[in-house]
Amino acid sequence: MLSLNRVSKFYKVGTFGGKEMTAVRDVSFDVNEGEVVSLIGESGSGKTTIGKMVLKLIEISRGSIVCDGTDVAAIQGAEVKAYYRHVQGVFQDPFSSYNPIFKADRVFGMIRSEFFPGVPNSEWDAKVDAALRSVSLDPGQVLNKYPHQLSGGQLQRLLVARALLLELKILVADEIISMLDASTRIDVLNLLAELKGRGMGILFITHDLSLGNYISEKTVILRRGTVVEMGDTDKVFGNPAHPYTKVLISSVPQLHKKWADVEAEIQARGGDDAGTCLYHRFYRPTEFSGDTTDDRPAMIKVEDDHYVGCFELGQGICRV
Amino acid sequence: MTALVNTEPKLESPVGAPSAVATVAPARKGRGEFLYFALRSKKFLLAMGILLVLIAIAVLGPMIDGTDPVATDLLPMQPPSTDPGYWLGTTSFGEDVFAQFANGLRATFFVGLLGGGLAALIGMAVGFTAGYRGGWTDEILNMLTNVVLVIPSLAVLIVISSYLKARGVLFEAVFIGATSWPWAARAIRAQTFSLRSRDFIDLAKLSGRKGWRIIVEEIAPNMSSYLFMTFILLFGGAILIAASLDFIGLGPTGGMSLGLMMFNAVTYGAALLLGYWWWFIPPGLGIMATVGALYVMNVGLDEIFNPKLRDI
Amino acid sequence: MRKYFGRKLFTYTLTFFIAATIDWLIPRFMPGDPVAGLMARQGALSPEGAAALSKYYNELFGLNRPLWEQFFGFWTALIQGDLGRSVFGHGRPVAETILSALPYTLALLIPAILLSWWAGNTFGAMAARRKWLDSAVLPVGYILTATPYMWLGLVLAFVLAFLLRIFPLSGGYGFNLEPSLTWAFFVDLVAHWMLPFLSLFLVGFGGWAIGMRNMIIYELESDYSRYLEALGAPQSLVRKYAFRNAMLPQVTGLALQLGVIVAGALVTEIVFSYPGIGLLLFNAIKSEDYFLLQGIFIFVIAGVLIANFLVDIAYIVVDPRTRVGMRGGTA
Amino acid sequence: MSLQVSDLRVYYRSLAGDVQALDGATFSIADKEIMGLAGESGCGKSTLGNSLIRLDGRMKYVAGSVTLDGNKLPIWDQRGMNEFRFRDVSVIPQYAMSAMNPTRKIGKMTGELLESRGESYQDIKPELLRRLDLVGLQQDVLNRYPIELSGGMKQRMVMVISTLLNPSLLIADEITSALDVSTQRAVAETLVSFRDHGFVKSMMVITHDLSILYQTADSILVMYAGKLAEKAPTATIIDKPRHPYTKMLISSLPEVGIRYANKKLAGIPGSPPALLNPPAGCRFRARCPLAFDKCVEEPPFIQIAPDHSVACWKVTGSDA
Repeated sequence: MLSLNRVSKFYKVGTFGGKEMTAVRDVSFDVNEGEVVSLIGESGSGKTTIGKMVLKLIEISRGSIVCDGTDVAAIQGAEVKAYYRHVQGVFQDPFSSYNPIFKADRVFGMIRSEFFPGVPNSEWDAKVDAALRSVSLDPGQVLNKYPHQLSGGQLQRLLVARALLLELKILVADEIISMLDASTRIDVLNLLAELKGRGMGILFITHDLSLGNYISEKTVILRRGTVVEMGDTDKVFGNPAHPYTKVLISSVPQLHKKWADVEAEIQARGGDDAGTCLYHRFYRPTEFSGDTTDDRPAMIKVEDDHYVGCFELGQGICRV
Repeated sequence: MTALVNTEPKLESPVGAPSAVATVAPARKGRGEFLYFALRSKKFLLAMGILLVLIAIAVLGPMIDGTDPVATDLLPMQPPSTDPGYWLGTTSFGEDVFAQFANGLRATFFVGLLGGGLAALIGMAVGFTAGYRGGWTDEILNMLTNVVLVIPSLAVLIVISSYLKARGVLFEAVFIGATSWPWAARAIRAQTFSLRSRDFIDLAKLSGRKGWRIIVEEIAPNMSSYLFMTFILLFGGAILIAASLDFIGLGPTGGMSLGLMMFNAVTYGAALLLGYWWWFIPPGLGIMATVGALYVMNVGLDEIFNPKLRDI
Repeated sequence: MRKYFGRKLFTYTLTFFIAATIDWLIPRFMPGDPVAGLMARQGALSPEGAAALSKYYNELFGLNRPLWEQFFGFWTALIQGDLGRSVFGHGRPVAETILSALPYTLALLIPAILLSWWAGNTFGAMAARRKWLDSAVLPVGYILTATPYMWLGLVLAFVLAFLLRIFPLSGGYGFNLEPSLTWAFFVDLVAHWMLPFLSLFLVGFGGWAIGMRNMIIYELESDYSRYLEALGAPQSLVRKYAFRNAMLPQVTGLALQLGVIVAGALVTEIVFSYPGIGLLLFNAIKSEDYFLLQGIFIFVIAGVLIANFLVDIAYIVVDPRTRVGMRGGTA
Repeated sequence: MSLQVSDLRVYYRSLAGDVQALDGATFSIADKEIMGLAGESGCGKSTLGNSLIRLDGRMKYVAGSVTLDGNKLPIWDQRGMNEFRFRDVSVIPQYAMSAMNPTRKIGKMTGELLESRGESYQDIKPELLRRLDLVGLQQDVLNRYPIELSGGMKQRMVMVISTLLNPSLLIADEITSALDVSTQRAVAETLVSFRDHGFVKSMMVITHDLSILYQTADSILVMYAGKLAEKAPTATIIDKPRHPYTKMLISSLPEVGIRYANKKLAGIPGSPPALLNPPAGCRFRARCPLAFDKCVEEPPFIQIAPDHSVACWKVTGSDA
């Protein structure tokens, strides 16, 4: 449904755009109906940039993003609005997502005035009511309130409800629970899982491996703008091929396993070849110019539904 | 006009201009809260009181008194007394100082409102556009701002004014407005920059909203207190520039202003040499009181809008 | 570093170019015929005199030549330091007239700017977070900074010169003295300098004191201050750091205020008939000496730009971070 | 016993009245103990941490006592506390990234700080260099400005500075929350090594992240809405918690290996009470599935096993 094909983002920096900085390089993956894809990376990995490119909030420098046959880079004006009817986002900070001086339900009002200008009041109210109930919110408790009168969890649910008012196909959820309290965040996460049950595709952006692991069918691991490993969640977590993935998995603090134990486990599973770049078993370094505009795939297949990128692009561990 | 502005991003102005930190994230609970704190802010009430008295003199003074400020039919060189027509004494030409003062105060408020208002509008237009659009637009507008910022506006005004034979208050206000906006533009640009990256702006775009509506409906209301305080500072600044211009003798031709009173007193009346203090003290005092009250009000407002600065 | 200065120099050059162009444009594009206007203000002239003067003005402005040629000529003359001749100065070259007044203005401006900045900052820093001092400095600061320069000058002159006769009322030195390198002349010079200096100093002082007070409160609440306090550092160290950091925006503030201070100096000189550029300007306006007027404009702009550049250099000296950023810090 | 806190109450002054952010805390930390202090935002954990070293402007000491190594700490007295700060109690603040004066070279700042406390920088410098080496910083950092260091480097630098005088108690306030997974682990392990090297005698690690505490802490104290809920050795808290809040909180946390498809986690419904005039009795009772009539009375924080204390009527018995 949503398909990214060798998407890159370069920024001009310096006074008159003298230098170029790469934020995202050659990222390709798909998000299908009823599927959660988690995009996992640390700060500076480019995960948020990818989310914003999908939402057409920033330009795509190279490559293409296609959603149901619509080329995101090419659309303009009314077409963008039509695109937003199907593709929406929810962001990290619930308090920054609301204009603090207006009531929180103004986010619904904006959707109404832009997308449903002719809808009569009663019909609209029913629609809002249904959307709120589907995110387990009591309309009486959340309507007509200012953002600071609501909790972070309520605010994020409201934003999901806002997206549900449209004919949503893809939801970009960028770190939407990282600022919520532990005791309530899991419920918002479960809500996303329920949405996929309704056939939506969800791009779940997070820095937290355990969250990605919990909710997603597919996992994409990013480092400094490039995909280092991706594929079926069980395969990526169960049989990590890229050294960076291994480092991540062994450093995420777990609740019932100490760091040292996790590390030992990964070692035991044959971590010896951590330095062998799988990519270059297929493409010898002499052939590899570093120029990624060639039509060679950015990733190679480890097993079905499991791909890994060059170790070198993932920062200098390539030993081939 | 002195150390008014400082466009460092953290604190916008030494003279208590809005502190950027809090105005961007106002813990607003509606108008009720504003009134609640406003009525408890001594600074705000004091400043408001002084301004109201001055406005009353400017508005009602000429209406009640009715004396022509440039009529020379009174006894000249009279010090202030309780006699009607001589409340603030007379000039060496036999004009009524009080009538001049009340009329001059009118002109002062007019220049301040119009000049400050215009500067605020230009500053907003430039600041919002540069801050919201970024990129090349920002580079160019920023350059323009910096250029106008370093040119002393009084110098330009002097050269232009000296070539004009007839000058009105309106002209003066417009030119002051057209040259005194840069610091405001800079400050608003910085604020817009920080608001632009907020998620609610992205959400408005995702709701199909477009550029200027986002500025007007999402960004500007969030800085409304900041914009108002900027206007107040520009208001005070415009008054001071006008006073200087008038004092050099390039003020409005015909009509009265506080700066012109001082110009007349010093240049034609030799008031200083003769000790006619009542001629030059009131106009300057009027300017000082107006501008001072505006500055103090600004600090008061900042404390009202910004919970961090409130005394606990 | 080179890039930073390059950018600054570019802005200042552009500013000077624009300002000078405005200066050139004004007489040409003001409503009405400037020469006719000038002639009208000359008052009674014999017909021959009028014709000669008209021809003189037309040639001077070069109004009979194409615009681009006029513009080019203007710049050539400007670069050669030729600003025309002053009517008020009885035909003396404008540049020379201005240069002779310049020392007085500089003698007023430089000490007033530096001392008020220093004293204001010191006072403001002392006042911050000290209850009684703060409640005294704050209102006084606001009153001073809201005071029009010329009015403060008038008040000072009235009280200290007219009533108390401590200082002379006007002039750069006594009428009975000739400029000479004697002690008596110097004392007289200082006595005349005192009041205009004081007016400029006091207004500036108020603004800087308030600015510093607000800045330092901000710094005292910053994370590094809290950290020092959490580790039990004495107030003297915390304040020392806060003061140094609060100075930095005050340096930037100085650059922004230069135009205003210079304007203040011009009107103050008029109050005291102090023979600097301000008084020259006043006389130029009164006698409609446009060459002088425009020459002063160019001088003031150039002065402000140079001063701005000096402040930029000073900022780099005081803020280590700019130097680090420029040599490309390793993040 | 290194630290003993008894019935400590610290409130926040606000316009509407006092916020009872820390309402009666009694616990102790033994020599060599790393105690984790966990809880959600607004539960009072940072208030507790701050009150042991420096009350900020809006915090008000109400009651209670703090004893460190047999000395009573005058925590209500800003000047009186100065003697103990740095030498006896020290802190790695939440804002470690911005804790150093931006316009002073780090070495110079450290020297001035030490001299101002009557210590000789020259005497301490060899030890300072050794510790820099230990945390993987080059000696050269002392000649740099904070802006020249990365976030992680600044954090490590502050860790070294704060512990230079070998304090008896170190408070580490949310120091891992802003970090990436891979740096998080390094910082947490460095903390433990500081204790092992004897740079600090005991430690209080404040965080909202229980899994980090599982990796580092010897014991965990869980707070809820300004009160202590449960304190026990780490393994006990994670594997056999007794307080209903602790139980529900831990069972809501996703971990690598737990998938929505296989095991749906649940959060705790509701939200904590406002601490301005909080309700009497157990503050968790509105969200607690076990709540019964006794819960309107305040449950005492009672030891139910060696080193294991709980504040819950269901656990301690209603006649306790």
